[in-house]
Amino acid sequence: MQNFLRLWHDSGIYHLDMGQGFMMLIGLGLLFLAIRKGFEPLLLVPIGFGCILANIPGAGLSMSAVENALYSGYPEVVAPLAQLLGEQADAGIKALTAAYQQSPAAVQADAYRLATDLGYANGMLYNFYSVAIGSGVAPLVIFMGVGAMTDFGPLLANPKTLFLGAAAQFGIFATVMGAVGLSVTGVIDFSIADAAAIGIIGGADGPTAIYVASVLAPELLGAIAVAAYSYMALVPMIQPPIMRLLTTKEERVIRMEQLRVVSRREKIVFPLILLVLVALILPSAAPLLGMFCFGNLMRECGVVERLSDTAQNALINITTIFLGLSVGSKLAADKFLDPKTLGILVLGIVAFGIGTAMGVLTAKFMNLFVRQKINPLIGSAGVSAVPMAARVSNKLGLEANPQNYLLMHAMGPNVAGVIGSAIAAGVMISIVSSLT
Amino acid sequence: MQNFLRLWHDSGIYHLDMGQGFMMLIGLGLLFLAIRKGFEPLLLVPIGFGCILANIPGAGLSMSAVENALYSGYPEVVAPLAQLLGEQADAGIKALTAAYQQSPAAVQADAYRLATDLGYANGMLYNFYSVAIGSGVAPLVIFMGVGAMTDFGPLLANPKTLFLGAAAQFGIFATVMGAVGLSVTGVIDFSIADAAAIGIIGGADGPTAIYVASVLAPELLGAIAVAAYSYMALVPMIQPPIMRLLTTKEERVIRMEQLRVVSRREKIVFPLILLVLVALILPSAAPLLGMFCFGNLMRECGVVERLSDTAQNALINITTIFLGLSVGSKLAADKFLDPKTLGILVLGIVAFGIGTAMGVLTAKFMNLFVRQKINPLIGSAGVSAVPMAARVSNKLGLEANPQNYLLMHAMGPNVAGVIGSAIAAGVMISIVSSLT
Amino acid sequence: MQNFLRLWHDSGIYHLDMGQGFMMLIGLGLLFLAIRKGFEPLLLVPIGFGCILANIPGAGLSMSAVENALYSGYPEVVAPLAQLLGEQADAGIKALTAAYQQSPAAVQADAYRLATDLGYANGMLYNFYSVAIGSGVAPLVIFMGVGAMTDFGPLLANPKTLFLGAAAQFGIFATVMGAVGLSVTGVIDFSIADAAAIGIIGGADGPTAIYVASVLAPELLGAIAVAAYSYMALVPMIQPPIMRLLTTKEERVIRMEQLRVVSRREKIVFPLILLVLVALILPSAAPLLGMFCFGNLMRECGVVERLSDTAQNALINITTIFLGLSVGSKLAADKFLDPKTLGILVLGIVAFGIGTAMGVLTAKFMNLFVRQKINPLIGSAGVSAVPMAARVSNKLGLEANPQNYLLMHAMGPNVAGVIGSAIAAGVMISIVSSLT
Amino acid sequence: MQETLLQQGTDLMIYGMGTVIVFLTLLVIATGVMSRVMLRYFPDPVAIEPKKERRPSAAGDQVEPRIQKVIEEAIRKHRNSHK
Amino acid sequence: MQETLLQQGTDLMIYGMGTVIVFLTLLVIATGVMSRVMLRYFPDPVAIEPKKERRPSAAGDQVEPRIQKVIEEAIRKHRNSHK
Amino acid sequence: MQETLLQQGTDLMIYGMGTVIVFLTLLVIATGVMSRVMLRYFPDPVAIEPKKERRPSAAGDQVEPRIQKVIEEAIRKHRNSHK
Ligand code: NA
Ligand code: NA
Ligand code: NA
Repeated sequence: MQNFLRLWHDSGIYHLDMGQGFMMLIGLGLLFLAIRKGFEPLLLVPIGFGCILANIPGAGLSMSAVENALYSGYPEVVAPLAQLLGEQADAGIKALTAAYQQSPAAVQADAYRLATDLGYANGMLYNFYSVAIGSGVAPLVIFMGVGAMTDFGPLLANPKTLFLGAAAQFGIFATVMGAVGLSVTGVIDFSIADAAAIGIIGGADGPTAIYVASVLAPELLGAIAVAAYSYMALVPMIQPPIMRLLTTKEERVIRMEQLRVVSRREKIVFPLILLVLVALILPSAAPLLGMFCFGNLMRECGVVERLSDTAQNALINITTIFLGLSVGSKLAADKFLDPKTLGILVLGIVAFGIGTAMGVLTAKFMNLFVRQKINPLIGSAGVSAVPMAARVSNKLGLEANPQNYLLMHAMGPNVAGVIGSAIAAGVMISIVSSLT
Repeated sequence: MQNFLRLWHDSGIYHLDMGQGFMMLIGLGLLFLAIRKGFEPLLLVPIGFGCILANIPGAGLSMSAVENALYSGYPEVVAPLAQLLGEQADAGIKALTAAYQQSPAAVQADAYRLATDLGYANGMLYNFYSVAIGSGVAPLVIFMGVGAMTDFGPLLANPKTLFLGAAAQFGIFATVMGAVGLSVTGVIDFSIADAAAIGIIGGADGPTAIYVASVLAPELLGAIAVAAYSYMALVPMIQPPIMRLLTTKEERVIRMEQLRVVSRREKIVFPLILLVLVALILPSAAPLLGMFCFGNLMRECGVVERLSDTAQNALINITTIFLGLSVGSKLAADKFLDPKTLGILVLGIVAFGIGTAMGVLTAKFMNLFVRQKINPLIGSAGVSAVPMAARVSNKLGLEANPQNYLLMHAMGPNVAGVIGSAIAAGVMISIVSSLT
Repeated sequence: MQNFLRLWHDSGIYHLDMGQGFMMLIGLGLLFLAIRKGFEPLLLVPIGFGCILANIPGAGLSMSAVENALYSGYPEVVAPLAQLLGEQADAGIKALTAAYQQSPAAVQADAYRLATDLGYANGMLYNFYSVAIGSGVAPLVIFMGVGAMTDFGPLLANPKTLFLGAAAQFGIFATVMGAVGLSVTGVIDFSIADAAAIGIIGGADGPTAIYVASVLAPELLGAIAVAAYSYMALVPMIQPPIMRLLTTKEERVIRMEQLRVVSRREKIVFPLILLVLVALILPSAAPLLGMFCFGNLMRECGVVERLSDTAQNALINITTIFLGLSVGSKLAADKFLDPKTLGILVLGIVAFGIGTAMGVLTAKFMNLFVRQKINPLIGSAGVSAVPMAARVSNKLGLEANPQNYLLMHAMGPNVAGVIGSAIAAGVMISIVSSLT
Repeated sequence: MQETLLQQGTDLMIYGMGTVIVFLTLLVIATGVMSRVMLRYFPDPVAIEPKKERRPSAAGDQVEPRIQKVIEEAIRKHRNSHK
Repeated sequence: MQETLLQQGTDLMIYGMGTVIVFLTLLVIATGVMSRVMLRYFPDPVAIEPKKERRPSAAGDQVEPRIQKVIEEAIRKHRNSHK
Repeated sequence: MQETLLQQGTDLMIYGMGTVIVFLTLLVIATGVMSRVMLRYFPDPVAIEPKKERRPSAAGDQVEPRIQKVIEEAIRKHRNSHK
């Protein structure tokens, strides 16, 4: 009978609370968007599944051994841990987990050892998160793979489009101000680190967003990653109205002349130029852009094809699986169901809108000075969201004139946007760590 | 001369004892079975090779840094370690390693640091084991890959066959009772955790067996894994006599009508249904079945083909290599050459036999109630051992009637058996941890 | 304004010193050699890139969290760390990092925790190094892959060529004496461990060199790996003059009869024979040669093709990427710009020369006894540098007589050289650890 | 915790096997319901797709079977010989 | 550290956006210089190579386009059906 | 431990090179014995297999060499162009 009770106490229904049930529906919703609507499925399928796993009541898959021990509620387990953490045994689970998270690393290590001695272990997703994101490695490896898949040809043929990639990053910083505004007006309480991490959604670049959030605001990582990938998938719906609003029919029909052929050697040297610039000017962007340039150099140099192939296939796929599940682990109910999440979702879409607008307006502004006019529709591609945003530019160009193929022209600002957000990420990490 | 002595003291022959020599022969035997006889070579080649490596005298490849330091025998090394462990320096190697293994995690960490300061390091296989199995990740990744390779079509076309997969798990629990019986009658001393870990051999599912053994009885893991994979390979010899004994010729010629076509959407929704059921009813099975369902969803959803491909190829292959070597590391002489191993081997084959019999008998029992008769030969496939057991059912069906193709029908109970053993694994981990 | 200063203080130019700039040029030079000249690009592209990353001023990518904290220079950070390490806070960065590296493991762990509490983290490349090389796993995995790519057919057809592979290892030990000589004469101060690690360059085998250096002299690892791979790429320039000098035209035209066909079973049994010999005679070579034999057995046994494929492709490629970046991390200016590096480069090329000469001379010596004469040109292939050295033998053979194809004959000593260096590596690790 | 090993084993068997049966029975029911709902309300678009892995090809979808066989054979050989 | 959150946000925006613009401007300049230098002094050998991934083939480089199309289609099917 | 560095180096050379030679000599002997035993008592079944990687194909093993060449070329191009 005791065993039957044990099984019942262990069963999910016994533990299920509203929040977890709701989050499991969110997870199913993400899977629906990914599978049925094609929303960035490579990330949202693992994220959605990880979300469900993280909210399985009583399984503790996304919790550390210490949290699992604290959640057990057995006095003989909680009491020694509370003592170690310098709290009362009856302080409550919230106070105890908070105390654990704020403890010095040495105390955390002791608490972990005590929890394992008591028979508790880290949850599976917690381990995935620690290895993939906590260490910072997964976003970097993804960035290396993205670098190995990126062709800088269109950018090299027309380097001016880098300015469009710069302009679109204004979405990031405007959103930082928005988050600060919400906090100052008392709507939602964001720290400057939170604000910076939320702003990076405007970079429209998944691995960059995850990297910055993991450094500056790990507890918001789930919501930020979901917002970033969801809005990237929604680019075909978010951007066109803004683009139409800000351009005239005459501007949309501007034909751009065919891009010159770029030599292989230019393509080989470009990632090295970029790397050296990063090294000299913004070392805090070196991990992200360093791995990106490394991937691109492997692609272009032509002598390490097998490494480049692996970086683009097996390695990035393996990393994506664990990265997605790890992000999903941050969608546990107690972290996600928070007014902050709503704020993040609202600010995120504002960021995309502002970035798009700034890209288009900057293209129009540049047309005041350059001889060969730029079609401002390619400005919106500066937000990144590779290659979706470039395709949107192309589609609107064809709408205006069925002969007006903008895809290759839009790839320039598109990849420039990736560089731009990585730079913004480096600046924000550098400044915010000096402020806190 | 001193160097020559050193080399001689370092040489394997100097250290070789009977046990290690015998285990190296066992390793060669496993390789022979795998390569020449085709016994589950993907696992038994790495396991057999790992077994040889683990028993190289003096190399300590499967030992931790602390064990390597203790085995060195140098008083200046053993004394401080013994003091740290609270033992006499002359307590003997057995007592010291036992003291180390029973020490609290904090003492173990101190001992590890002291051993590294003294110049000792973890053996290569010990590291592989810690990362692959100690953390629990390798069996889960394999299960994800197996999920990505599994087609639930036949099961969905005829869900009743799930009962056959349930029935065959009786082999697991009967074996638990067998192990308990051996212990109660004083033949071999097994704890309840040992008994549960041995029982899982009856699940006829390699990664499940390794997962359960790593949680409940790590010191028996080597023997359990070898028994599980060997008997899976022996299914074509173990099952047919039992199947023939329990069925009449009339039953064996029962023709089953062709399975209906299963829609893609059913296949997509099924892993989610399974996941939600696990979440609500048996969270302790969530790691295993969660990863299994995740792999299957990646396979069926059709939008993450590159992830599914990687899960089925590069990732599962890499994991298999290290999993196999890690299992082999548990075949060190001092752990394997024990009466328990003999008990495990005997109980394991009994488990297979009982599972097979229960599957067949349950099929016959179901035929008392259902209109469309089931060929009881497919009942034996409920033990898992995918796809070997299903092929055995097919072969015996063809023997009875050359037109009687049972393969697809047997795939239903076959994959049901995988789910069933994972459920059994979850129950056992849940109950046993409450008992100890 | 404060932020602007912060950005300026964070910028690379502010921190750049001569050494780092010089090392970045070295990194670019390695990339040039790899991409333009085809110098072992699979390793030298990642190494060169890692070298640049490691020398980005202010980024600390190749430093541990503690080193990064110490380099920050903030008194509130340095003081508590210095106290922990038992040094004065104003002892200077050199003294503090030295104290950290010589501290017992327990103190290092405390210092690491303190540094993370103060907001510092391990650099990306430091983490890569710890996981890939510090643990010893990457060279072993590469060796497994190399084993899976190696065909022992030519060696089995003519086992005598193993002697050539043995003879060429004299380059290793002669170089050890050279390093000892430099030290004894006071030119450069090398310890016996340094000398052994430098000698292994003469093995002309990248992963072996990295493995030995990581065990015996981690601070020299960067220079040793660069020397090993560079000289392997230079084999077509280093070897021919020596080979021409030591052979007569008559010797160079010796025709060797076609190799017999080797049976599959011989190929399957050979790695097991080699493994057993290693186990009995030199367990300290077991990690390297064990993994090598395991890879080769997977290749030849014919029943685990998918594992063999993965070992030869995805797994070795992933490992190579991180191994290369990790080696590059050891090319930080403060470690590489040292007279020792110059010594290593000089001794390394001497090692190659002596190994080549000994191989050729031993072939000539063997011709005094054997009936079927050996073309001494294949002796030089005994240094390893697979398959470059064998191709050099072939080329010189064709030069002497356009019908004289030596490639397959040279593959025997070529792969024998791999075994020979791994044996030498085992001996050196075994003896040196007894001496220190 | 005071139970005998035999008692523990019996408990493990009864509750374990019971859970397996209950769980799989629920799964049979849930699967049946799901299949009926899916087939009734959410059938696969355009009848049942031939196979998810078959991506739509640009044009000229048909290849003469004999040629395809030849080609497949050639591909297999090619792969084997180039591994 | 005593600044208000608003001040911090403003600083972050100004210095952040400024750095992005300065960096990318420098990159435009450096890229332009690089391209001109490369095209002038280090042009690709043998005109511009068609595509790095196309390795030189041994012989008989030309395959009739129709056959190639058939074959490519067959390969795609072969792959899909053998996954 | 009291030896001079020179002594240590010499020891390392003598014992190291000695071990290499002894080991490889034993390997020569063991390999020779093994080969003779294998060829005598355990020869490969069905003469020597052409190549382990060549799996037996279902039927129609022969493809006309010219066609195979065309196809291999096409496959290489296909792969390169689809990477
Ligand atoms: Na961007
Ligand atoms: Na089973
Ligand atoms: Na060598």
